Amino acid sequence: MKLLSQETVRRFKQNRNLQVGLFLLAVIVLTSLFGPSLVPYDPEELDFGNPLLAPTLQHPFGTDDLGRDVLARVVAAGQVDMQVVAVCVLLPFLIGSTIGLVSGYFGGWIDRVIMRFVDILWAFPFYVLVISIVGALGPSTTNIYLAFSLVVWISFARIVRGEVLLARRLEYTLAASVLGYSHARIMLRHILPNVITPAIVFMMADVVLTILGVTSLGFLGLGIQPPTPEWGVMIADGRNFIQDGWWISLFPGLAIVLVGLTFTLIGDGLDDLLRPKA
Amino acid sequence: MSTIFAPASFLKSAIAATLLSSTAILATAHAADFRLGVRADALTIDPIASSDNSSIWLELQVYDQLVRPSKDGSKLEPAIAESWTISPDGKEFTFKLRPEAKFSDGQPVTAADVAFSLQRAAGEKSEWARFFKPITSYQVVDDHTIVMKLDKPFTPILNNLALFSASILPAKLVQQQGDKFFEHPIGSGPFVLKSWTRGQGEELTKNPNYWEKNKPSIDAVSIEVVPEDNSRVLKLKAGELDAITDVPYNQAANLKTDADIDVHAAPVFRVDLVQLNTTKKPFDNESVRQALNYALDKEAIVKGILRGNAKPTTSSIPVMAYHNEKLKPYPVDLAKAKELLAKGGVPDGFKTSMLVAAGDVTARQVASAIQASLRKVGVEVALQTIEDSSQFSTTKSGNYEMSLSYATSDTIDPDQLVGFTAVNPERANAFHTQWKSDRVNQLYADERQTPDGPERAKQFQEIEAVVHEQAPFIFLYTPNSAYANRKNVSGFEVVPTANYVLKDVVVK
Amino acid sequence: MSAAHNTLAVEHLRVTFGKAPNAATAVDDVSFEIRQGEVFGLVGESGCGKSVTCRSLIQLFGGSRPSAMTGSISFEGRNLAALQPKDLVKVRGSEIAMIFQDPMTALNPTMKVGRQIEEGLRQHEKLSARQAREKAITLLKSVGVMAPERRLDSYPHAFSGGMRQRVLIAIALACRPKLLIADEPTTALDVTVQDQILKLILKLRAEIGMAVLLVTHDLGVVAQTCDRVAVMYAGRIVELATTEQLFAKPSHPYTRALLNALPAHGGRGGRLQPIGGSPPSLAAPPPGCRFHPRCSLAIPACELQQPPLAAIQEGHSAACIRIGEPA
Amino acid sequence: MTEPLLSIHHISKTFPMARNFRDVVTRSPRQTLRALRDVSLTVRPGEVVGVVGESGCGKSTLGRCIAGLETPEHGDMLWQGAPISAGENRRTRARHIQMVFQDPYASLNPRMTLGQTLEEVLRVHGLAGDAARRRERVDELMLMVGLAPALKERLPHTISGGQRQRICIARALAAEPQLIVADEPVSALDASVQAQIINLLEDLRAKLNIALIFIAHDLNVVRHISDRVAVMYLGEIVETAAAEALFTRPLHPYTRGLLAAIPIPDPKRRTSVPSVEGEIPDPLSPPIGCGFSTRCSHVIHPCRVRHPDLHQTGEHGVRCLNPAATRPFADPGSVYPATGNQ
Amino acid sequence: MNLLFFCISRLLQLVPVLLGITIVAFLLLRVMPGDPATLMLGSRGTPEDIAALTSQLGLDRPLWQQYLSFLGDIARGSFGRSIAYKAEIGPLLIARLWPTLALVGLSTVIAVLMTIPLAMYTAVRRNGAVDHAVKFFFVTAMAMPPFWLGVLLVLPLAIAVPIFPVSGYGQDWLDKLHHLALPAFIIALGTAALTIRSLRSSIIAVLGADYVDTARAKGLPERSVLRRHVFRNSLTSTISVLAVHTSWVIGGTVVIETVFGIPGLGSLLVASISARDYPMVQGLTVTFAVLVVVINLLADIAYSIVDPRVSLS
Repeated sequence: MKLLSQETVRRFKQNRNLQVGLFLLAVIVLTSLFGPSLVPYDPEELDFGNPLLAPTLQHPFGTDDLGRDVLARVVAAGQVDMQVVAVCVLLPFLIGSTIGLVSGYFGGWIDRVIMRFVDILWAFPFYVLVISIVGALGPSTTNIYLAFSLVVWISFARIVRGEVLLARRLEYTLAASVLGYSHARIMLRHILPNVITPAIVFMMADVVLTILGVTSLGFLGLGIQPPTPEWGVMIADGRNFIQDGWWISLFPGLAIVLVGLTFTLIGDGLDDLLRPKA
Repeated sequence: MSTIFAPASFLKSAIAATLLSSTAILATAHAADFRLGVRADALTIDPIASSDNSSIWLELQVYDQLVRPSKDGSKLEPAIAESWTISPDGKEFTFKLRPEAKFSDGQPVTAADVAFSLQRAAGEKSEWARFFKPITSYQVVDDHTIVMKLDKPFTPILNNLALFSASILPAKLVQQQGDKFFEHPIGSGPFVLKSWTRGQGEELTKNPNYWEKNKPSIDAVSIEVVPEDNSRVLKLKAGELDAITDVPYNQAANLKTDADIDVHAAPVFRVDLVQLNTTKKPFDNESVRQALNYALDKEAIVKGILRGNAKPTTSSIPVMAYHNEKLKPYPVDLAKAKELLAKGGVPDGFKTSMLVAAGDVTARQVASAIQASLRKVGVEVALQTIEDSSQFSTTKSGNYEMSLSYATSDTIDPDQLVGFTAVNPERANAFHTQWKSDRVNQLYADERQTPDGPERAKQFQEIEAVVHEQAPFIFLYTPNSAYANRKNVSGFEVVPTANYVLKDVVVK
Repeated sequence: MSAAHNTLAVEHLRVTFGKAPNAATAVDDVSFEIRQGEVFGLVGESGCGKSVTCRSLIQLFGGSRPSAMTGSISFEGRNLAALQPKDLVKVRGSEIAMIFQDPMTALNPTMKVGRQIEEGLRQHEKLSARQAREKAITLLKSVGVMAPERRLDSYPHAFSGGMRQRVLIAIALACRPKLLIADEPTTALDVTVQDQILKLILKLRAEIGMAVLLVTHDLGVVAQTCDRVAVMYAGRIVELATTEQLFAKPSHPYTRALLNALPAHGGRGGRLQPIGGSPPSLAAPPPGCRFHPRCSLAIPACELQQPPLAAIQEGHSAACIRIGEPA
Repeated sequence: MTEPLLSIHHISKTFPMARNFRDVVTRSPRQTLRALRDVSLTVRPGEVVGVVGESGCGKSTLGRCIAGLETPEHGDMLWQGAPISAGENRRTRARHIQMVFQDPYASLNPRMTLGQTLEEVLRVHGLAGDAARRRERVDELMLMVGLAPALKERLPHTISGGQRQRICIARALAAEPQLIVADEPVSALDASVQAQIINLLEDLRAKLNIALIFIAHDLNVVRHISDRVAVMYLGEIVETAAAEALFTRPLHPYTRGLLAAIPIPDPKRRTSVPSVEGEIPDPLSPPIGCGFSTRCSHVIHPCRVRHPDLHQTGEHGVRCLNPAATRPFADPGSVYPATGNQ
Repeated sequence: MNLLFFCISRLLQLVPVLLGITIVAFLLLRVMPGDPATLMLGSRGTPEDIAALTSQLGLDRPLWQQYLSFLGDIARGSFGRSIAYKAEIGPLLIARLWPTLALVGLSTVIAVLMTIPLAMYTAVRRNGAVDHAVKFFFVTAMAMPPFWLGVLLVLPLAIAVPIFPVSGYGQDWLDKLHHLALPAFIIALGTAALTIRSLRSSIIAVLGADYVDTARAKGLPERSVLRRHVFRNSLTSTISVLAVHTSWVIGGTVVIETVFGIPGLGSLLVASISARDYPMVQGLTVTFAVLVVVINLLADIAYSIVDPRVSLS
């Protein structure tokens, strides 16, 4: 299987979305990795002497009402949030794609049962289900993973299944069947590589949805629990100071927008890059 | 290629339309004389089914009780009962009702209504039955006289009769209508509940039959539910509200700078503390518990987080009747703390964890400060946030080491909080610390049978001293309740039992 | 016929897509004329530029617009290439009509068939709703749709491919155009239906007296339908002749190779003679004659220059430097 | 006459149509699309059998049943006299029967190089021994279909349609089958490339004695390559005969109409009347009698009420109740010599 | 007639989905830790009280019996009794339904009003300056957390220049509209980001469709081509996008209602979860799911009106 053909390289060179997206991703990853050691403040250190300082050179993002450095907290929160988002996206991707592949390939009653179930879960709004599950089980990182996995896999399952239904009728799949290949081989080698692209592209969009979801949970107090810095919690905490400490809420929000923008660009770019040309 | 829409002009007209509609709306005046913003909506208006503040405070506007706390929380004053007498053995209470007291539908309040309401409050469906069960018989002497008898003396009973759950309801209507009564409740309080939009708030109108002369001063009140602290403040500033309760401490200073707004801090009967699970090591050791109290810089927390809106406390009983003035809060003394830790067998400190209510911003900040403070004596505290509503059941089950919490008093008598935070076994096994002092238990039993007076004061003061000394808690502070109103409002007050009073409000 | 005046004269048409270095000249210096009332065939393999040529005439390029288009398109005395868009719109549908290859996609799926026919009529002839409807019924009848009154209120999905192509012909002929451009109108259809449609076009051509530009890849269709024909290869016309001349004496090596590659209509005739290789990329065509890499007659000179169309006899010309030589 | 390689006896295949709510309310029975109706066919070793018909006539379904992509409901299929059971091992069948599809652009896994595509067949079926031997065999196969082995590193989208179709043929050959079902293998290709593929198929047949079922709508191509031809209409075979016999002496009115509808590349012979009027009836509700009765110019009353059987005269079978209508038919090919061949 | 059959058949198809929804909501609440009876009684409950309440709530019965009685409650429109409100849930839900519907409806209207002109303009003038600006703006808007926008926009739009109220829901309908405008606009930004993208690309696709060339070949002016042929055919995919997204928006009310203090279902859900009001959460999840189902049904019907092929197949 050849992924980086010359063609791909050429298309990458023309792909401004992907280039900018990957650059921003690199910035985000590097900041999460090395940021905490570069910012000279402890994100959890209270400093009652310096509350609500506006952004200055000392505190580029200012300080919050307890005198904590907002930059240090934004960076530390980034680590936490990105880690949670990564798990919350990858787990459903793996689960959903597998179920979609099996359901679409074998069809029949397996497919009908799975799709009925998907239809039912689909009716519950994302936030309602996630909040109910997290609320029910209690706010913890594991429960957030669980809630997102339980809810989001259906999107991947639907996408992959739809693609599989198309690919199953394509002639290279028929040819593989006529050639007597095993179902596993047909699914994994012939169908999967050709149907996974939309799921990967959606995974990028899902990162955006997930970061909004995770931070919303934090904002509502149902997410990652303080004092662990978390962007949603920071925005919620900053609400009370919106007039005399707007920076407390502003910067974590900008961080979320940056992540969202990054993955939207990567998603668009991957869509261009991976969609096989006829 | 031509276009069929011009987006720019579309946007312009949309903005124009929005502006027009908003000015039109700003011109419409509110019907109510007084608009109060509160944090949460009432859940019910049935006094015996209420346990949340919002419901209680609403009920206090609509219903009346036999007696009520004075505004300063120092004593009880007559309400529907214009006078009462207590037999020398403390087992018989005789109440004389005001002849002019009437329900909002014009019917007089009778002794039968009182008997019915209190029996209901002590009944099976009541969540507050234990507060009234000591009364064993009701004797309606005439329409305006009722005698209640107890098997044995029970001093706190009078205070219990001032509770919202002892509200006097019209017996006939409640019997006729059952639960439906509370859809359009009738009371003898200063206001009538005109309408209630769930989640949004209530409209109150003046009760024309209220017994207190010339009260209330205003005709109508709207209570608007604004859950977000900041929104409530902003709405007050914007003039969308006339007064608000629960001003966040960190906003109070800023709000004071607004020339149109008065900010108040009312001391309330609440004490914030850290429960220490004395069944777990090393909290079983008194020296360790004292050490923690010495290590904690309460002043810094009060100043940095509560912006001065609190006072450090000496025990688990807030400053209220019978307070022990001689006690002083534990000072910050790290050397002493270390010494005590060593004495307790943990010279290098220890690792532990503390429960914090997830939804309470201030609590989370205080927890961070406690964490930072205790670190200085080698005690590493891992914060463990917990859903607000399950904190109580978790500490009750004993599955915790430290827990940041608070206790409030519904009455002006310290009996309730002593029973709750210091006595074991009793309702809460010393607020789930499982700390036990036979002396305190004895004093508690005595105080309940001792009539009000210096004798009872001594008993309470000794209880406080024991609690202070043996420190089953880290004592933090007793906070003020911050509230604010626009300058054209006067008479709006939050009283020590934390409820607001509307009957004296005047809007200029 | 030869005395009749030209309905359309295309000169030095050149259409380029994309920007350098990936620019592809789909149509390169193409000139031809279509006479009044004749059926002119444009034949060639896929990607040879025949579709682009006919779409250029009324500048309808579907999703992809060309980056450059030069040359003149003289229609009834006007140069369509130089016309303002709003004037070109007036020519479309009223004087020049067009039908497309795939009848399954050429009708608006969300509009009733009747409205789609009436639309053009109301646009050009300012008919009232009732008049337009009556005319639409007549039109549908004339293209052989049964029960037209009822069919007018159906949506396209209720029609078969052949019926849709009839509807598209009705739409095209609604305003009795002077030129009908038919871009592979039967490629997507079954052979019996293709037969019906081609014959319908010929019949209506006779009734209306319009000229027809028929684009096809099928030499059989050309033989059965066209009066004159141009053979295109890699964006250029390589041979231009009357149909009789072309089949009697195919002159360009490509035309000959194309005819030889067909399985003989008359039985099982030994080996076919395919053309080796595959058509060149339009972005980087070979130097000189574009056919020379595949041509069995190629000589080194073929690589040097692009041969112009040279007359062989009256009305017959071919673009090959070896034309004069004995075959 | 040798033992048939494949013989099919009276197979049928129906596809149930989804029933919508309206059908349930009106209690209309579940509609079924009868894609194949009572089709019989034999293929001998090395023989080319052409199957022709217009879209929707069932010719592709027939090919897919033979290749094992569909399972017929009724009838038997015998491979060298032994029945092919429904649950037969797909691997065994793959070694007997292979298939080449219409669309060369969709027939190759776009993410596998040509070499990988071919090698996979060898590996799965354990052919050609070790890896080195497999690589050699891949080169051999590519040469066999006229492609330079250097192309094997390429991905499908970088080669032309004709080259792809060659790879598809090579892939089928890799399994060393005795029968290849070719479903419209050249209709997506340009005329010049079509001829290359047809020649290739003929060469392979000659060299390897592989039998071919050649499904197409282009009668000229079918006539060129086939030994025998079956004409299908509405899911059934309406006429079957040796290729020459069928094209020179067609008996069924539909076959004759079909032949007449082919545009002859000769401008001297033109007609102005369409050869067959009307269109194929709705396959969900085919006519009760003869399927072609709605369009047949020789229709007589029984045609509309009685379904004709396939009437066999020697090698030549025809499904028509009114063979009397079959007047002498002049083979256009015999009168007008092919213009293309000089 | 076809449309009627279509609607009825879609309604019938909903029955199993609705049943499934109740099962999921029911089970979801049964896996929650903690004991409702203990929570209801709070600190004052004795073990006897708790046992009594448990049996009163039916929590000691087998799961299937509890489910059946839950179904019975739903059939009576009550959903059982709220622990926090100590009242029938049905009427509480109805009262909270309208603000949420109004918010979702208004935001959809705003989104559609933004989408149609911007999508058409950018599709026709693609790769122009406006196209790039719109794309950048909405890609960014999509990544903006609505709660953050809500927190930030209050400063300029409700305090500095008091165009909009800070929070709340208002009294009469005009006042309500005024209160909902800002939150609805914030939701609409996210919706429009998706629908503009979708509509723009389907317009571009349709612009390249054969039938559009057919229409142009008829000599229709570009305006008419766009209006009659392009627009309607572009709508289908956008309707689906909008429908799918509406379910997201309905869920999003949970957050935005909390930010703006709108007394709708969303803020009730958050409050009920922190109050551990299990029956209320159960009723809310069912209500939310039914809302989504109904909206998808409406979208299907709209789809079948736009595209006549749908109702026939």
